[in-house]
Amino acid sequence: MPSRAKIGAAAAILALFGAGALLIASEHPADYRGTVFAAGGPADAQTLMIRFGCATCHDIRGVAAPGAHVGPPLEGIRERVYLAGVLENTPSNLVRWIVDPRGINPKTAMPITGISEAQARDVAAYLYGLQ
Amino acid sequence: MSDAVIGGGLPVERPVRRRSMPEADLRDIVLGDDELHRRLERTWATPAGLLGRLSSVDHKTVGWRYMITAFVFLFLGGFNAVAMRAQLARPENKLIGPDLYNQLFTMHGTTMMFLFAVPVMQAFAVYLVPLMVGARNIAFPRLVAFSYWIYLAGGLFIWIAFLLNTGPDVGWFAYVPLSGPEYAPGKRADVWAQMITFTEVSSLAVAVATIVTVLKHRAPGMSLDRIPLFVWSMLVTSFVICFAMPAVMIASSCLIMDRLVGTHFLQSGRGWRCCPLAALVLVLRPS
Amino acid sequence: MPLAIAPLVAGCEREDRQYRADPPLLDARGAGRQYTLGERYLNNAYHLSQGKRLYASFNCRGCHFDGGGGIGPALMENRWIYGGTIADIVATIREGRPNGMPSFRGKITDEQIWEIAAYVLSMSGNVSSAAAPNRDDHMQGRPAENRQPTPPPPGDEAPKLLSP
Amino acid sequence: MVGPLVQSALDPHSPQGERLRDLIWIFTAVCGVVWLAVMIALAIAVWRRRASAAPEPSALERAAELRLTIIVGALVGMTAVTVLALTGLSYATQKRVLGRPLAAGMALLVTGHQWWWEVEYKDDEPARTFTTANEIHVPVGVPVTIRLRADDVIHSFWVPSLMGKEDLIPGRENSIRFTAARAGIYRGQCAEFCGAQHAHMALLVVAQEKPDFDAWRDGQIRSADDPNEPERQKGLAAFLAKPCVMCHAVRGTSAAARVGPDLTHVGSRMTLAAGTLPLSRGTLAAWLADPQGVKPGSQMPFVQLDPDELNAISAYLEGLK
Repeated sequence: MPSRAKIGAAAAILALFGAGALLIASEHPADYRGTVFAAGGPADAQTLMIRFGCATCHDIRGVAAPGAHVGPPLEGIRERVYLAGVLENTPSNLVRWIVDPRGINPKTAMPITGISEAQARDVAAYLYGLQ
Repeated sequence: MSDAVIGGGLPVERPVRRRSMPEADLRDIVLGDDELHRRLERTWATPAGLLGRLSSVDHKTVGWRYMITAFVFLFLGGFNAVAMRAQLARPENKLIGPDLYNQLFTMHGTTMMFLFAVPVMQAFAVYLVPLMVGARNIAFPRLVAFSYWIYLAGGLFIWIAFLLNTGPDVGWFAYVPLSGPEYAPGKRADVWAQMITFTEVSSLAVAVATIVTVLKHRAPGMSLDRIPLFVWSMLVTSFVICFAMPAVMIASSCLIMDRLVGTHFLQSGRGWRCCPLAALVLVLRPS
Repeated sequence: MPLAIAPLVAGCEREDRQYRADPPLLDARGAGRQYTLGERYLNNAYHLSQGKRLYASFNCRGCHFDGGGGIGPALMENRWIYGGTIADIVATIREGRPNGMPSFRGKITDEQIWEIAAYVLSMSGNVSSAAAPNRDDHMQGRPAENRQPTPPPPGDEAPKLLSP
Repeated sequence: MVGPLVQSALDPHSPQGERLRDLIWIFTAVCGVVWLAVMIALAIAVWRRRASAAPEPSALERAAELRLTIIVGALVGMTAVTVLALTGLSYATQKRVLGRPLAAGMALLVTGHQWWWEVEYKDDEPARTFTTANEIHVPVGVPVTIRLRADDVIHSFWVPSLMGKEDLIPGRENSIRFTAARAGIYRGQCAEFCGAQHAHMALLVVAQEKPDFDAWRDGQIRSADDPNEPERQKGLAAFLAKPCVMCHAVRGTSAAARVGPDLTHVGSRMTLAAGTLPLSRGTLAAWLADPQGVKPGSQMPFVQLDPDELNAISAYLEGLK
């Protein structure tokens, strides 16, 4: 018969595993598969960044997308001084850049994705929210 | 009758054999009980030293080793499962790449089926069946010891390969043509097929030993309808193994021949075609 | 023991699958400047087997067949008109050669050219045998006997179709 | 975009799927009852005390022995009947779902590749056949027969809300039938492990009303329009000059290879790279810029493009509606 201590230890280990699993599952980023095709589905910043391909080139926390190594990660964008090396870092400039990057810097590889200005504002707000 | 002293070993056949032997000797019925005991002790004792202990043929030792090894592999397979679950905890997780993930789940399936499920059942058979039918040891003890070592070799082989990033990545059922030479480059699928051959040889040997133990080494008076239910189940399972595993072995051998020697058992000619032998691989089909 | 471990470690590198070369690396390999980078392709089972697939896809077979040559020179032997290093072969594929070899510059990506060149070298046994891909089924001049259509037995009017 | 994605065998949208769902629930119920009975019997056996601590070996009693024999025999008989009944049910369902070829309706040919789906719409009139990829449109209420082939390894075609699985085996041809009962978008997935990117081998089945479907089909039969805007014209020129044409086809241009997906109307599809990405100009550019980063191991190679070419080609492809 196993002793109480052993049973306690086993329970503690199980609890630890459970807590770890909860921790992993709690930060559950948006999954695009169920949402991007939905008519009238959520149009939050995360879904927008998947639909317009932002998250495919850039590493953006909280957005689940296959990660290509094309653009820089967008962590801590609000601490930066210049955007893309050409613009002062202000919210309106970020929105301008997201909507029409090639209008600002014709040499950039960042495409004009067809995102509207209102949507770009949502995306910019999300990006500035990232610490 | 002095056979009782010898224990359940070989008492039944004795009168027949005695008739065919020359009168000279080899008969131990003239020996005293003490001398008999000493001789038996010497015959069945585990030799001294490391080499001696490793070459033990006692079914309890071998069965115990089998069990421990199988549970170590269970643990390793479980570790694979934990890694996979961690990857699947979030969509588009970047913890494990697709290449390593495929190796992980192939290793998980292979380990659980061929290095745990079959061997652990046979481990219990090796340990318990001789005790339950009242035999001194399992039939063909050396063969059983050999089967343990070859099982260990197979397990180490595939796990070392996995640790060196050469783990199989074609699924534990290894269908052709995905596991064939065209779509599974490198040595990964070769390692898998070779490991299958190792473990199948081992499980076949144990199955044969179990069947012979149950059918021929029962204690006097223990008729087949009086053997414990566990022994029955092991007997039936062993027969199943005897019929099923050779097919698996042939399939894995065909696979490795196709890959290494360029034969055309499982694929052929222009345009891949399911040849009848491919049906053997379906023995491994999970669903 | 170290002797036993060494080949295992070597095997490890062979199986490393880097699906995409980093762009600066790709550029550095232009026109045979970087001879040593060829090792990455020559000893890697994955790249060799990709090269084999591409050799068929881009119809190298049309002239060189399965290495035996025909319209183009043979690739199975060790005689090279324009040099037999992987960089030479890459240059041959990319830039073309007189008397028929077309230039594939801009038609096949650089990475794929290196993979094909590595496969071409494997035909003459110039790569690690532990990484080399299998010989092709297409090497067989005709289908194996058990694959050939069954001839109708004499006197039987309607031929039976045995193939599925 | 007609509605949310559906991907569940328990939420069928076709008569075939409904039969399978019924089968799933019948099996679950029967097996659940059996499991419960076994667990109750086990609990009784565990909790019931023995008559005495050291029982006498039971003497042979004719009546008791007979009773036990009858009980065990009955249980074995019931087990056999249950198993046979479930097997029969399973066969019957399979026969109803797959057995009879559908008389009229639409015929499709789906070919599995590593790791995408090629879809050919067959028609008696050769000019009305066309090829697309990773997206199947069907009219609601019309029986559809899909012939299944594989180009390289074994795949399995599975759209859970519409039908059961069917394998695609190289050198063989299988077929599967279904009739979409309601309009909607149904997600399907390769269900047989087929290599590195098995997980990213999805497809969408779009069930539309007949007029919508006919309009879609007429659009797909057309060749690609010539681009009008300067950027898209540059894109076409770059597309034709780059290795793209070695694998892809755009009807109406000189690109006519059949190795990769047909791109004639790629802009009209909802997904890119077999369900890996939603299709938009941004995702097209990302996919062109680094296919091996998005889908490691896929057959789409990394092509070096300068930013202008990248933008021009993605603009051109997005405009291929």
